[in-house]
Amino acid sequence: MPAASHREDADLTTAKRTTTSSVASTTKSTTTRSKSTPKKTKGAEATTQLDSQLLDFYREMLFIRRFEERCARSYTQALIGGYCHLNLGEEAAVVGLMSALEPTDYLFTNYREHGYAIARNIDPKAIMAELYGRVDGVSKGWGGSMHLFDLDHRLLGGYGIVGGQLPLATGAALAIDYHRQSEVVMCTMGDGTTNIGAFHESLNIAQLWKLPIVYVIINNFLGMGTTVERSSAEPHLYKRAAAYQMPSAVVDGTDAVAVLEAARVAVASARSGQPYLLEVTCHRLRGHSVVDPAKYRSAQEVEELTHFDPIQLLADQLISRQLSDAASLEALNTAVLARIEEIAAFAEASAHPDVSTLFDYTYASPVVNDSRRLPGQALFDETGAAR
Amino acid sequence: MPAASHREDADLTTAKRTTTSSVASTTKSTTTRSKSTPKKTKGAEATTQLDSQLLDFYREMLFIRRFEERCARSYTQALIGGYCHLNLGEEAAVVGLMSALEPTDYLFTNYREHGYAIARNIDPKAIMAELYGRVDGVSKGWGGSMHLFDLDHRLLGGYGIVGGQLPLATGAALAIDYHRQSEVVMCTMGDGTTNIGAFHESLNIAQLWKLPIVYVIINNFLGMGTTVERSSAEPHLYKRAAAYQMPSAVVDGTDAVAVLEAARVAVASARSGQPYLLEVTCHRLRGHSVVDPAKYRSAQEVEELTHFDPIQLLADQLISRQLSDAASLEALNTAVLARIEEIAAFAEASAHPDVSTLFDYTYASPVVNDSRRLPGQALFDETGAAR
Amino acid sequence: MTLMSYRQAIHDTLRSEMLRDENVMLLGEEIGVFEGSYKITAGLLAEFGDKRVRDTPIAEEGFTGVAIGAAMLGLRPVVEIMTINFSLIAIDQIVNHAAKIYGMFGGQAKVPLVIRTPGGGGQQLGATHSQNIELYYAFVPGLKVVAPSTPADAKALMLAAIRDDDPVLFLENLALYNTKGEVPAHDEPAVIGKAKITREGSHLTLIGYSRMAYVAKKIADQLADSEHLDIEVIDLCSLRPLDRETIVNSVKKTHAAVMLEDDWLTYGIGAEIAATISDGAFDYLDAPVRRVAMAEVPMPYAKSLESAAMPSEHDVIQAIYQTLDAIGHRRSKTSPHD
Amino acid sequence: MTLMSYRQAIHDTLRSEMLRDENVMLLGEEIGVFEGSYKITAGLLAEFGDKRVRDTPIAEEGFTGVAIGAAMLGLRPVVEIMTINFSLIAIDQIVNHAAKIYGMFGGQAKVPLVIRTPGGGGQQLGATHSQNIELYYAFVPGLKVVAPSTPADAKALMLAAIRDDDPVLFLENLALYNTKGEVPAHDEPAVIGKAKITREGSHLTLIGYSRMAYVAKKIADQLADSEHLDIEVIDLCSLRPLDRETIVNSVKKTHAAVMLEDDWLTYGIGAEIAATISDGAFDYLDAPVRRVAMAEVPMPYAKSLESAAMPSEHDVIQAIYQTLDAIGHRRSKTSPHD
Ligand SMILES: Cc1ncc(C[n+]2csc(CCOP(=O)(O)OP(=O)(O)O)c2C)c(N)n1
Ligand SMILES: Cc1ncc(C[n+]2csc(CCOP(=O)(O)OP(=O)(O)O)c2C)c(N)n1
Ligand SMILES: [Mg+2]
Ligand SMILES: [Mg+2]
Repeated sequence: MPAASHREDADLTTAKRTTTSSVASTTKSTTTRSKSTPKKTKGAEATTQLDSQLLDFYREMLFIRRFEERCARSYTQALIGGYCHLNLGEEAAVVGLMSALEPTDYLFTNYREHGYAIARNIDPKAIMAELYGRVDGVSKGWGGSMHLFDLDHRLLGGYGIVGGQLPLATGAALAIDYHRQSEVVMCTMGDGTTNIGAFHESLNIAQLWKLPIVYVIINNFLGMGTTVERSSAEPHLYKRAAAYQMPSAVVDGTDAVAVLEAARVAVASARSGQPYLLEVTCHRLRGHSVVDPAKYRSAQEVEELTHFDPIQLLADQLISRQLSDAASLEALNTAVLARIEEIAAFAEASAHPDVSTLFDYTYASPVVNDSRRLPGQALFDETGAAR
Repeated sequence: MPAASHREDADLTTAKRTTTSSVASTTKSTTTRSKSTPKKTKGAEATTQLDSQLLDFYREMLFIRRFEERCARSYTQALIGGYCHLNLGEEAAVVGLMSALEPTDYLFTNYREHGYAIARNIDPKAIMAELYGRVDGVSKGWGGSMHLFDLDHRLLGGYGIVGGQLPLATGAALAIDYHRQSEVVMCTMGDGTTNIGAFHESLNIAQLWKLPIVYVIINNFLGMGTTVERSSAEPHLYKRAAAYQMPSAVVDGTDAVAVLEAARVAVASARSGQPYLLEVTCHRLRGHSVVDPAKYRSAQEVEELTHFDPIQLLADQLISRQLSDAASLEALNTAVLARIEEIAAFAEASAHPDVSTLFDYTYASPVVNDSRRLPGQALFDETGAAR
Repeated sequence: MTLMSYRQAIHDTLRSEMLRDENVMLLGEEIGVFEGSYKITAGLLAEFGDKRVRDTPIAEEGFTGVAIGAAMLGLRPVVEIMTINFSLIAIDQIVNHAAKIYGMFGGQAKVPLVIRTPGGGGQQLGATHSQNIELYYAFVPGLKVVAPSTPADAKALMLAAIRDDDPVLFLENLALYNTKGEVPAHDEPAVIGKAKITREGSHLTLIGYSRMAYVAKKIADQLADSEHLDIEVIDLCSLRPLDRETIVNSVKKTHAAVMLEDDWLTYGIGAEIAATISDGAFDYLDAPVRRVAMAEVPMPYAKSLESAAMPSEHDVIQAIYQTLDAIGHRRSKTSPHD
Repeated sequence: MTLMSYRQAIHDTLRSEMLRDENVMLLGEEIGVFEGSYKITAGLLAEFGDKRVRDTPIAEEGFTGVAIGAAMLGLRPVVEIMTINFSLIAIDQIVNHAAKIYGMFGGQAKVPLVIRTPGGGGQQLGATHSQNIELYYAFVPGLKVVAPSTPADAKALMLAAIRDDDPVLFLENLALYNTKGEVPAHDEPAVIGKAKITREGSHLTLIGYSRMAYVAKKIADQLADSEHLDIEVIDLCSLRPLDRETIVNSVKKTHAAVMLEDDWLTYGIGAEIAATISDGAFDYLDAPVRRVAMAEVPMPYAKSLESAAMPSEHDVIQAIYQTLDAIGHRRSKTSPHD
């Protein structure tokens, strides 16, 4: 969950609610089906707890939403460079998944990861500074939007090569297993990523060796512009786990509570040494990256997207169940926006990395004869020494 | 089936028989189960036909067996170089599979492919000459044991990179489909090969695009020394087709007739535009390659292998059903051995490729400034021209 | 002649070749419905249908191999690999299969395949998305590698690549897509394996390929105008085969060379160029061949660092002057052991 | 000192490092039950168990990536890729991940990983199994590439590689496995990035790495005995970082160099060596740097063709003599423009 720094705002009323869930386990599941089905909460205490969680989720999701929208703006202002992929539409999935992890668990993800970093409690200022390519960024400005990393919060990277994170995450799980530790690795990926070889090799190895890992497919039904049906011969992606005798499930990713519950089952399974594949369905509300106008979507399709906006859905729920009201949500929004401005200001004020640091991160071990030549320099200096 | 050149021998008696089959289709199969179940043959004519097929199979299998044994000897005599992987134990699978193909169908296979080349009717002299690295070899001596190729017989290659043939075969099927032709591609691989990324990517694409291809897993239960259980999280390999909604089946590969029937179903499916995965189980009677003493096998395991020797099984069947007798089989064996000697003599007499041909096959299109420098030559000749 | 962008030249040539030969078809990620990550294939799905313009799953190894196999049976696929960085997933199919099939089977099967892929840094895409690894393909006998720097060459080399019976890696460059130039109307393929002198001169030979050939020409023209320098510019055009004679003959005339490249210096493309010149023009060279290349770091995201890591125009000009100085210097002295 | 084979030296060092540090573990295809395709890991499964000696599925990309991820969490995996040819399937994990993780995330995670893999032709393994593609790794900042030619160096470099916090590609060679040499008992790691002068001399500098460093030393010793030639031999030992100064200083002394390599000439490792010498020893070099390298073809299977494609000892000796002749020739003349 996000750092206090951006959750200190707003004061929402609470009221009764029931959770719904849409988890469908596969037959191969070694975890019991019941664990992943909704629990009806009885008694005021439990209800209050759940209600407050729902409000927490809303705050966090809204924060991510506004953060991402700000990124889009900063990108068009050329304050952010490279590619920039947003979590718009994925916020419920993000918070549900991250809430299922212990702080000591590890996360490997892809280039669409700002929200995950936020939900892992990483300081959003450091995240934004990274997107701006500044020294205060989580990766000191070396990574950018696609490559957030924070060892302390055990976010072991966003990765820009589709599928690249899967073997790495599997290896991290091997290291945990090797040391008989109790952490779990979660490794997220997109739907399109299930078609690449690394997916197959990784899941097979994880199941063979019984590694503590949860693979999560964020199925937003699109690669860049290619639909799941046109890219995956088995479009029910969680079913692919059968090829490795791995338990799996699918859950509605617009419902944070459902995601949390499904993720808990998955994480518990992994922690007990049985890897797990969880598919989380949701909808990408905008283009693949900030610059993609998504012309391949029909007007009707775009229209329908509003029905899958997890923030809107949760706001409606909060209001209809009288857990909050329009004014409180608006107050929250105002507070969040103010906080985001601070964050953006911080990022913009942060220094650009100095050119003198260019050769600082090629190697971790001291090294002789490493090249430290700048592009304009001759290979040998005046004294005849090699650069 | 093998060329007349090596089947002209022996004259076996024929008698009644029934075929048995052990095909288990997966539920996903779009072809009907009945097609792959044994057909009881009634009436003398059909019986005779089947019986004579059984005898053909035996001749062909025995020929492959003796050919492979001769390869092992030639290898230890240093007449064959490189790696040399034999089909010993796989003969029934080879002849069953190849009999299901039309001469115009295509075959892609791996480095363990001498038997397939023989069963595709390629002149065994040209095969042996290839293993000897001579000009009369199917690949003119450029390929060796792992890289047999014959365009006329539509063997589009043995390949030495595990899994390398899968995307290629899939592409050949695409070309067939592109031209709306009716050929089918068969692509064989080992059990260990199902764990590599190319397997996943290829099957997914084939099913997505409904390509006319049959993937065949020759499951001999071992990679080099690694068992299927230790390498494949789903050891029932045909079940992996489910990850692509592809129909699949498994068949006992020590039974040539069962293999033929299962392969016919698979080929028919592919020809109708539904790719298919067929697992054929059999046992590798010797080491992974000629030089492997297979120490990782227990004495008991080695002992038990004799029960899975398809040649022995078929000989027993022929005799017990009075389709042949010991003397006839022995006569056949003698004839085959004589023929193999001729083949080896041919190979040994064939010329070594001349060094002047070294640069003949780098490119198919004429090319300027291609390097034709021999290792000892300077980059520029005396006139200053580049080599 | 028509003025058009490098992007347009590639697009138009793909289109005209598809019209000419129905065995030419396109394969790649997001080339159809999405119209290509860099919009090279815009409109072609609508025009030719999904048989000839095929969106693939994200499976570089798979779809590249599929194209190779299809080529073995006579199709002439043009594969798009979204950026050259992703080609590392497909490289086994390219190097161990496409490059080997003709030779390994004794000349029985041809692989008439084109792999289009852009390289180039400078877009703040970070370490994994900013590499220039054409070296990996230029190193391999059995492959041909071409790297046009102008719209006209893009057209001529694309025509040649598609009509060639061997696998050709066609290197594009993100920074060139929007550059413009005159493109002839006729369909005259280039000769793969030939370099081009894009500017004649006598003071020094400036060599580049892809983006750096563009930069070389631009700077040479500038320096001619502003400083009356007479620099000869060579655009390699083809990295394999490599046209050593054009390079060496130029240096025999100018006595000095500067090599520009966007890849890392050590073991980069320029190493072969420098070695070739130092060998073939040994008696003519008056100063070491100067290489201007990337700093040897994983490319940082931050603009300040990325700019420092990449060769700038200033770097190029400085290298030219220093080399000219060295020639002048040397011309008046003898070397220590002479 | 103990006389042992190159194979034994690697085996023993792996074993002693596993005894020293329980984070050292082995991963690869057939390294356990099968005891390794080339038997480097024989006996280690029995001694250390399957937690520390792990047979993997045939999935080079997967298990190499697994090792990288495990290294990020503090294990020190030593991966065996059966031959360097198969590394092409894993190269995305090596180049886009192992080499990038330290830099791309601003120095937060180290990747203390060793990838052991043999190169080498000459075994009639054909086009896809006979390649020398260490260039692909030597080209990449973020990786270190070492290539020992003797059992003693194999030990010292393996110690250094395992104890290094960066990903190290450890190049072995099929033809060296059975060669023997004295190996010291002490555990003294080599310094990665340093070349070695394995024979001092003044007539000419002969350079190689891996098998070709072995050949270089052997031939120089022979020619010293039989012809009283005094050849200096450099074993590069490390391809990245590259020890340019040792090379250049040697040539400043000898005025001539011959580079031996088992890879293809164009863009091969020797291109950088030749370019480096031609630059750094420009004023000292009396003849072009001669490169002895593979013919540029997909390696044929047939023995007659394979032998013709690979550099022979005769080729090396001839290159040495021709270079010595050229020096003599040049010493008595001036070059055309001097
Ligand atoms: C190996 C590789 N191929 C292609 C790309 C280009 N690319 C970046 S994101 C993407 C689509 C991924 O789709 P999906 O896995 O569904 O994730 P999403 O972006 O929808 O979250 C592609 C093709 C890449 N980065 N890496
Ligand atoms: C990519 C790759 N990795 C490893 C090897 C080495 N190798 C050759 S055969 C083999 C085992 C293959 O096992 P399987 O697929 O079961 O086929 P089989 O040999 O049993 O017929 C291995 C690991 C290779 N040739 N290519
Ligand atoms: Mg997606
Ligand atoms: Mg097997």
